[in-house]
Amino acid sequence: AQDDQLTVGVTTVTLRHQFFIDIDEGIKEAAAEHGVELFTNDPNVNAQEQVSAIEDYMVMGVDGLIVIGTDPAAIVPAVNEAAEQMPIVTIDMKLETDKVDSFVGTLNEDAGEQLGQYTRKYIENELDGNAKVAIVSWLESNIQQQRVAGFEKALEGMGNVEILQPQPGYDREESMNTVENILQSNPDVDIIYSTAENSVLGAKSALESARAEGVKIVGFDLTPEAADGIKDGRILAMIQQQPKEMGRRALNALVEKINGNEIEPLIPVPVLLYDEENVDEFLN
Amino acid sequence: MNQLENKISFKDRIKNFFGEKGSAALGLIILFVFMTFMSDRFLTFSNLLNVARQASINGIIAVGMTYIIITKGIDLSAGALVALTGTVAAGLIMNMGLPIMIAIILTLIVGALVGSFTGLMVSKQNIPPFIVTLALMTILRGLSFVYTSGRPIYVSNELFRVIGRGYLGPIPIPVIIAIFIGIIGHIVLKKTKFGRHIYSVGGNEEAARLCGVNIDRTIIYVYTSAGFLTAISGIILASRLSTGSPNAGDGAELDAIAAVILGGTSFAGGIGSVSGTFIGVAIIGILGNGLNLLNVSSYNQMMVKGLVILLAVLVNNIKLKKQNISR
Amino acid sequence: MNQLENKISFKDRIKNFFGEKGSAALGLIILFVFMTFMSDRFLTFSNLLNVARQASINGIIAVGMTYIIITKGIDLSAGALVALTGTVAAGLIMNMGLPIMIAIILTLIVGALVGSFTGLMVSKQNIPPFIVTLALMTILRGLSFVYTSGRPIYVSNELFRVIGRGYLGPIPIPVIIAIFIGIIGHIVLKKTKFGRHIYSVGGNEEAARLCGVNIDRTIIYVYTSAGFLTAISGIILASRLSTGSPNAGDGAELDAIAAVILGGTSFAGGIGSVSGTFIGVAIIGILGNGLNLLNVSSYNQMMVKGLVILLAVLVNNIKLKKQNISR
Amino acid sequence: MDNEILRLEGLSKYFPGVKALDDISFDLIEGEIHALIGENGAGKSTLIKVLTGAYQKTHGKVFYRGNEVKKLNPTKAKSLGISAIYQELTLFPDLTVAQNIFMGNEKVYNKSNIVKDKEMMNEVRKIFEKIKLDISPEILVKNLSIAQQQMIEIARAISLDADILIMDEPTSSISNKETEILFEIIEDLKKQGVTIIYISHRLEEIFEIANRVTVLRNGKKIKTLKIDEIKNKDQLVNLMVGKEVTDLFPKKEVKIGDTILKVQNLSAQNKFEDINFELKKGEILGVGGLVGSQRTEVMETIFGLRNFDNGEIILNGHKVKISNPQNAIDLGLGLISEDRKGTGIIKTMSVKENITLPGLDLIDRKYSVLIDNKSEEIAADALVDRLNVKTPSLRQKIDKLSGGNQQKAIIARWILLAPEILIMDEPTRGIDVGAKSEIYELMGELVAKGISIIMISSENPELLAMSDRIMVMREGKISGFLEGKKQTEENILKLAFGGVVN
Ligand SMILES: Nc1ncnc2c1ncn2[C@@H]1O[C@H](COP(=O)(O)OP(=O)(O)OP(=O)(O)O)[C@@H](O)[C@H]1O
Ligand SMILES: Nc1ncnc2c1ncn2[C@@H]1O[C@H](COP(=O)(O)OP(=O)(O)OP(=O)(O)O)[C@@H](O)[C@H]1O
Ligand SMILES: O[C@@H]1[C@H](O)[C@H](O)CO[C@H]1O
Ligand SMILES: [Mg+2]
Ligand SMILES: [Mg+2]
Repeated sequence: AQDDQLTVGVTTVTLRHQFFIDIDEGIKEAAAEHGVELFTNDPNVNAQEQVSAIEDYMVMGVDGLIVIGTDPAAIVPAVNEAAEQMPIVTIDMKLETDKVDSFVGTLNEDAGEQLGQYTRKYIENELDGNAKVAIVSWLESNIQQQRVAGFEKALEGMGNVEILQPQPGYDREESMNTVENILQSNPDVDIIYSTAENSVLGAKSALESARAEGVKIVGFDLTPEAADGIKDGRILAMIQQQPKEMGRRALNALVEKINGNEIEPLIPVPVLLYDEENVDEFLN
Repeated sequence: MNQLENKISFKDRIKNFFGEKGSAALGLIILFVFMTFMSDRFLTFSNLLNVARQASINGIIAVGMTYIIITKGIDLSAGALVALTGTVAAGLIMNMGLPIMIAIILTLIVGALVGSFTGLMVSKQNIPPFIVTLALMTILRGLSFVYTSGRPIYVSNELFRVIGRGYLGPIPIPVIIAIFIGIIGHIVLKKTKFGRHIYSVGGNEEAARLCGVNIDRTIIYVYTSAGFLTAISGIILASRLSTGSPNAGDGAELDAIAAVILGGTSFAGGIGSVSGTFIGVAIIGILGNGLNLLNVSSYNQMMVKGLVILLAVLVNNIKLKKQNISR
Repeated sequence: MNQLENKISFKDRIKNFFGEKGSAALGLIILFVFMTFMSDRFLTFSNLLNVARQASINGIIAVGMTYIIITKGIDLSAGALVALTGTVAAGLIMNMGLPIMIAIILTLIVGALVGSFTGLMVSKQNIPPFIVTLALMTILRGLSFVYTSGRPIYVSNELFRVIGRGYLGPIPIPVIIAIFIGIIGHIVLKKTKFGRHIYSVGGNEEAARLCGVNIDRTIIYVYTSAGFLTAISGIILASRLSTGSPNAGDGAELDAIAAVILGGTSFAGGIGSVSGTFIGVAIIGILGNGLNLLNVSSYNQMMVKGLVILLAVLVNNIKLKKQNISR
Repeated sequence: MDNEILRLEGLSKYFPGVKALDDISFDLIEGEIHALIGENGAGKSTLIKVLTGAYQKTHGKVFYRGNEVKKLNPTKAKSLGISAIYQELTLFPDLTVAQNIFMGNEKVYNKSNIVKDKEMMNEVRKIFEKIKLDISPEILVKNLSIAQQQMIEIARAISLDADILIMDEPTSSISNKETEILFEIIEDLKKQGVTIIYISHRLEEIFEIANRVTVLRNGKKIKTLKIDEIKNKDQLVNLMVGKEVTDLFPKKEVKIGDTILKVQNLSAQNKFEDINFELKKGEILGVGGLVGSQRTEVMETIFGLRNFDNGEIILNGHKVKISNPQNAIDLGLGLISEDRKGTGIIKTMSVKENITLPGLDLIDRKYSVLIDNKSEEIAADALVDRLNVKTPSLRQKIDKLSGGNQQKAIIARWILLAPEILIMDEPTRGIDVGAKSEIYELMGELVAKGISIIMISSENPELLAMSDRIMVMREGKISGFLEGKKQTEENILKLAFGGVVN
C-alpha cells in the first residue's frame, strides 16, 4: 500500500451467514469507491478471537476500524483501547460503550416489536384473538434476545395468546428439527416466529415437508427463498434489514471521520416489513 | 463338559449383550417410558416416524463412525463433510445443471475420496486420526464456503427433494435408507472378512499385521466407507432442506460419536456393533425430540442433553461393575 | 562397553527430542521465518508480545490438557468451563459484591471441582473421558447461560481488569502467568512423583496398578489440576474482556488439543511434554496472528489453518519414519 | 519351629465359568524357596495375583504372620513386603529403565513430591552391577529386547527389598547365562532371609533351587512336597498331569527332501549381516544363540515384518520379494512370534476368531462373501480339540485363557493355514510339560507331512532333541551350523559365545 492510502480494519461476526456476507459486500463496495485498503477478520462468533483481531489491528496501525460485535460487552475493553488510537464505527450490534464514533444498524428490539404488532393484528383479525405462538431463535446471541423481547412486548396483554418457550434454532437443520417437533407437540400451533434467516428457512422446510398448511411464519431476514414463502402464503411477513446498506454507510461514515469530519453517533438503517402486498418489490 | 460349555456360552452371551449394548438398550427403554408418561404426543405413530426421520442422518453417519472407532480412530470432520457434499450436490444440480443421478454419484465419489484421504493420512502417514480429521474439519468447511462463496445453494428440483422428504407408504425415505444401511453395515462388520479385519486392527494392530491382515488397506477402506456414508447423509440433508448450505452438519460428528459410544463401542478399539450404535442414535434422537415436545427452554436443553448422555453411560457402567469380579 | 551405553543413551536422547517435539520446533521456526518475510509488521517487539498475550490463555489450558492426554484422556469441556468460570467470577464480583481475591479463589475452586468431577467419572466410574467431557461441554455451557440468563456480565472493577490487561514492565500479565504455569507444569511433570505417575498411567495402566500407583487418585488429580488451570484461563479471559460471557471460550478445547498434539504428546498415552505443548501453542498463536496480518480471507483462513496443522504433523512424521526400522 | 510367614485357608477364585482356584490351602515358611508348579491353566498365576492384590479372592482367608489380612490390594501387599515379577511384562515402554524400576516407589526429597533422579540412577547402576546387567539406566525400555525387559522386571523386584518375592516364570524368556545370574541372585536373597515363591515349567530349575514344591492341578492343590521327598522329574510330572507321561521329545525320523528356502547374504544395518542358510523340505532347523543375537530379527525380516538392505530370499528356486506378512503367508510361510501378548493374541477377539484370522479365506462362504459360521466353528473346534486348548467355549475372549493355552491357540492359527514353512520363535515359552510334548508331537506330524520348521529356541535341550540341524547366531552373524554328532549343548554354547567347533 502507498503511504497516502487509507487502511481500514474490519472485524465481523461471522462470514458464514448471508446477512453478514451482505454487510461485508457493502463495506467492500464502498471501500473500493474510496480507494481504501481493507483488512477483514472473521472470528466466527468468538469474542476472544475478535479481541485478538482488534489487537492485531492496533499493532498494524490501521487508520480506522469497523466492528460488528460478537458480544455487546466482552469486546468493549479492546474497543475502548483501540478508540484511543483510531475512529471506530460499529454495525448491527450496539456495544455497551460510548467510545465508538458511530453505530450503524437496525434497532432490533424496535424491529421485533414492529413485527409483533403486525402479528398482533393478524391474530386479532384472522384468528379472533386466539393463537398459539412458537418461537425459534438462537438465544446465545444478544440480538436475537432483543428481537424476542420486542416481539413478546407487542403481544403483551393478549389474554388468549399462548407463547411457548423459545426453542433452539441456530442453523437450518436444527431449526427444521425443532419445528417438526413443535408440530408434533403442539399440532394446534398457529404462528412460528423465527428470529433470523436460518430459523426462518428451517421452519419453512419443516412446514413444507410436514404439509402443515395452516401454520404461518413470521420472521427476520428476507431472502429470495423466503420471498417465495411469502408468495405461497406460508410466510406471513418478514422484517428485512438492509445489510449492504449498513456496510456502505458504515464505511462512508468511517472515512468521513478519518478525514476529520464530524459524524452522527447513531445512523439507523431502516427496516422494511414485507408481506404479500409488497413482496414483489423485493423480488424486483 | 458339554453342559458346562453350554452354560458358559449362554452366560457369556448375556454378558456380551449387556456389557456392550445392553445398558444402552436399558437407557433407551427408560427414556422411552419416561417420554411416554410425560407427553401424550410422544407415543404416536407420526411422532415416532418424525423422530426416525430426524435420526436417520445421524444414523447413517454413525455406521461409518462405528467402524472408525472400532479401529481406534475418530472422525471429527464428518459434519464438515456433510456440508461439503451437500453443497457439491446442490451445486452440481443447480449450477452445472447435471441430472440428479449423475450429481448424486459424483457427490458420493467426493465423499469417498475425502474418506480415503483421511484413511491414507491415518494409515500410511501414521497421523493420529483426531488430528487429521480436526484439520480436515476446518479444511472441508472452508472448501464448502469457498465453493459457495458463503451463500447456500437453493435446490428447486422436485425429484431431488424426494430423497429427504418423500415417503414409501407411510415411511419416510431417509428412514428406509438408514435402516438399509444399518443392516448392511451390521452384516459387513459381523459376517465378512473385512469386518473381521476391522476388529483385528482395533484389537491388536501388530498381531493383525502378523496374521497377514493388510492394516493400511483396512484402515483406508474404513474411512472411505465412512466418507461415502457421510456423503449420503449430506445429500439427504441437502434434500431435506432443499438447500446445499456450507453451514450444514455443524456438530454432526459429535452426535454420531456420542451415539456410537452410547451403543457400547469402545474408544480402546476392537469392540463395538452397529446394532448398539443404532440404540445410541435412537437415544439421541428421542432426547432432542422429547426436549422440544416438553417445551424445555433453550438453555435448559443444553444441560439436560449432557446429563442424559452421562446418565446413560453411568447406568451402563453400574451394570458392568456388578458383573465384573474385580479389575 | 561403557562407550556403547553412552552412545545409545545419547542417540536415544536425540531421538526422543526429535521424535516428540523436535519437528514441532522445526515447524515453528519455518512459520516464524515465513511470517518475518511476508509481513514487516510481524517481527516487532509489540506484535510478538501481542501474540504472546493472545496465546497465553490457550497456553494455560494446554498445560492441563497435556497432563490429561498423557493419561490417554481428553477434555472437550475446557471451552465451556472457561465460560462458566468467567461468568462465575464476574457474577461474584458484580452481583454478589465480593472482593476480587475472594471471587477469584471461589472461581478457582469451582474450576477444580468441575475437574475433579470429571476425574471421578473417568476413574471411579470408568466412563471414557471423551464422553464425560462431551456431556460436560453442553452441561457447563448450559449452566453459564442459565446463570447469566444469557446476558454477559460486565465487570467494571479496575483491579480485576489488571489481571488480563495489565503489564509488568513491558510484559503483559497474562504472559507472565502463562510462563509461570508452564514452568511449574514442566517441573511437576518431569521431576515429581505425581508426574511420574501420570506417565505410568498413560503408558501402561495395568502395570502401574501392579506397581502400586494409585491410578484413580492420579487421574482425579490430573483433571482437578486441569480444571483449576482452565479456571485461571477463564478468569484471565473475563478480565481481558472485562466481561463474564456465557459464549466465551468457544472452541478453546480444540485449540488446546491441537497445541498439545503438535507439541508431540501422543493420544496413545504415556508420552508428552509441557515444553512441546508450548511450541504448539506458539504455532497456533502465530498462525492466527499471521493470517490476520496477511489479510487472508476468512474462508481461506479455515483451509490454511487446517493445512498447516496437517503439514506440521506430516513433517514430524517424515522425520520419525527415517528413524524407524520399517512400517 | 519354622516360622510361617504366609498362610492361605480355603482360598478360591472364580472367573465367569472357570474355577481358577478351588479351595487352596497353602503355607509359606520364612526364608524358603517354594516352587509352584502345574500345567497351563492350573491356577499358578491366579494364585500369585490374589497374593499381590491384583485380583480379589472369591472365598477364603489369607494370613500374614498369623494375622488375617482382610482387604488385599496392590498397595496393601506392598506394605506387607510382598512383591512380584509377573508372567506378563509390566513395564512402561516410553519411560527409562530407571524410571521403570522405581515406578510407584520413587525416592523423593524428604516428604516432598520431588524425585531424586540421580540417586535412583545410581541405585539402578548398583543393582545392575550386582546382577551383571549391562544396560544404561537412561535408555527407554521400548528399545530393549524381551529378555532385557525381563531382566528389568527382576531388577525392579529386587530393588523393592521385599520380604516375600514371587516370581512367575522369570526364566521363560531369558537365556541360560541370565538364568544362572538369576539363580545366584536368588541364593543371595535367600541368605538375606527373603522368602521366595518360584513358578516355572522348567522342572530341572526346581531341583536346583527349591526347598519345597506345591503342585496345582485344575485349580486344586494336589500336594506339597519337600524337595528331598521327590525322587525324580517324572514324579512331579505325574502329579501335575495326573497320569503317566513318557517320552518328552517324541520326534520321529522324517525323510528330508530338497531345499525349499535359501537365504543369501541377508543384511540389515546395525542388526545383522551376511545371513546365509538353507532349509530343506521336512526339516526342523533349530536356531540357537544368546538373547540379543538377532535371531528374531532375521526371521521377522524373512517374514516381511522388517526391511533389509541386502540379500536375497529364494523359495523353491525362485527369488521372491516379501515386503509384508501378507506376501509371506501367500508364499506359504507362517510365523509364531515370541511375544504372545504383544504380537500374538488379539485380546478383544474370541478364541475362535483368533484362530481363524489369517485363514479366513479357507472358511466356506455364503453368497460368496459372508463367512459361514458353521464351517468356521468346525474348523476352530477341530483345532482346539487337536491341540487340547483348554477353554470353556470357542467364544471365550482369548485373554481369559492361561498363557499356555493362549500359545496353543496361536499355534492352531497357523496350523489351519497349512504353511510350507513354519517359523516358531520360542514356541514352548511358558508352556507346561504336557503341552510341550503335545507341541513337539505336533511338530513331528507337521514335518512328516513335508512342512519345514525353523525353530528359534533358548532352551538347548529342546533344540538338541527336535532339530535336524542347528544354526547358531552371535551378534547378528551366523557363527556356525551343528549337525549329527556335533549337536551338543557344549557346542551350541561355544558358538554362541564366539568359540569355534571343529
Ligand atoms: N481374567 C480372567 N478371566 C477369566 N478366566 C481367567 C482369567 N485369568 C485366568 N483365568 C482362567 O483361570 C485359570 C487359571 O489360569 P492361570 O493363568 O492362573 O494359569 P497358570 O497356572 O498360570 O497357567 P500358565 O502356566 O499357562 O501360565 C485358567 O483356566 C484361565 O483360563
Ligand atoms: N546391548 C543392547 N542394548 C540395547 N539394545 C539391545 C542390545 N542388544 C540387543 N538390543 C536390542 O534387542 C533386540 C534384540 O532382539 P532379541 O533379543 O529378541 O534377539 P534374539 O536373538 O531373537 O533373542 P531372543 O532369544 O530373546 O529372541 C534388538 O531390537 C536390539 O535393538
Ligand atoms: O442481525 C443479524 C442477522 O439477522 C442474522 O441473520 C443473525 O444475526 C444478527 O446479528
Ligand atoms: Mg501363568
Ligand atoms: Mg527374540
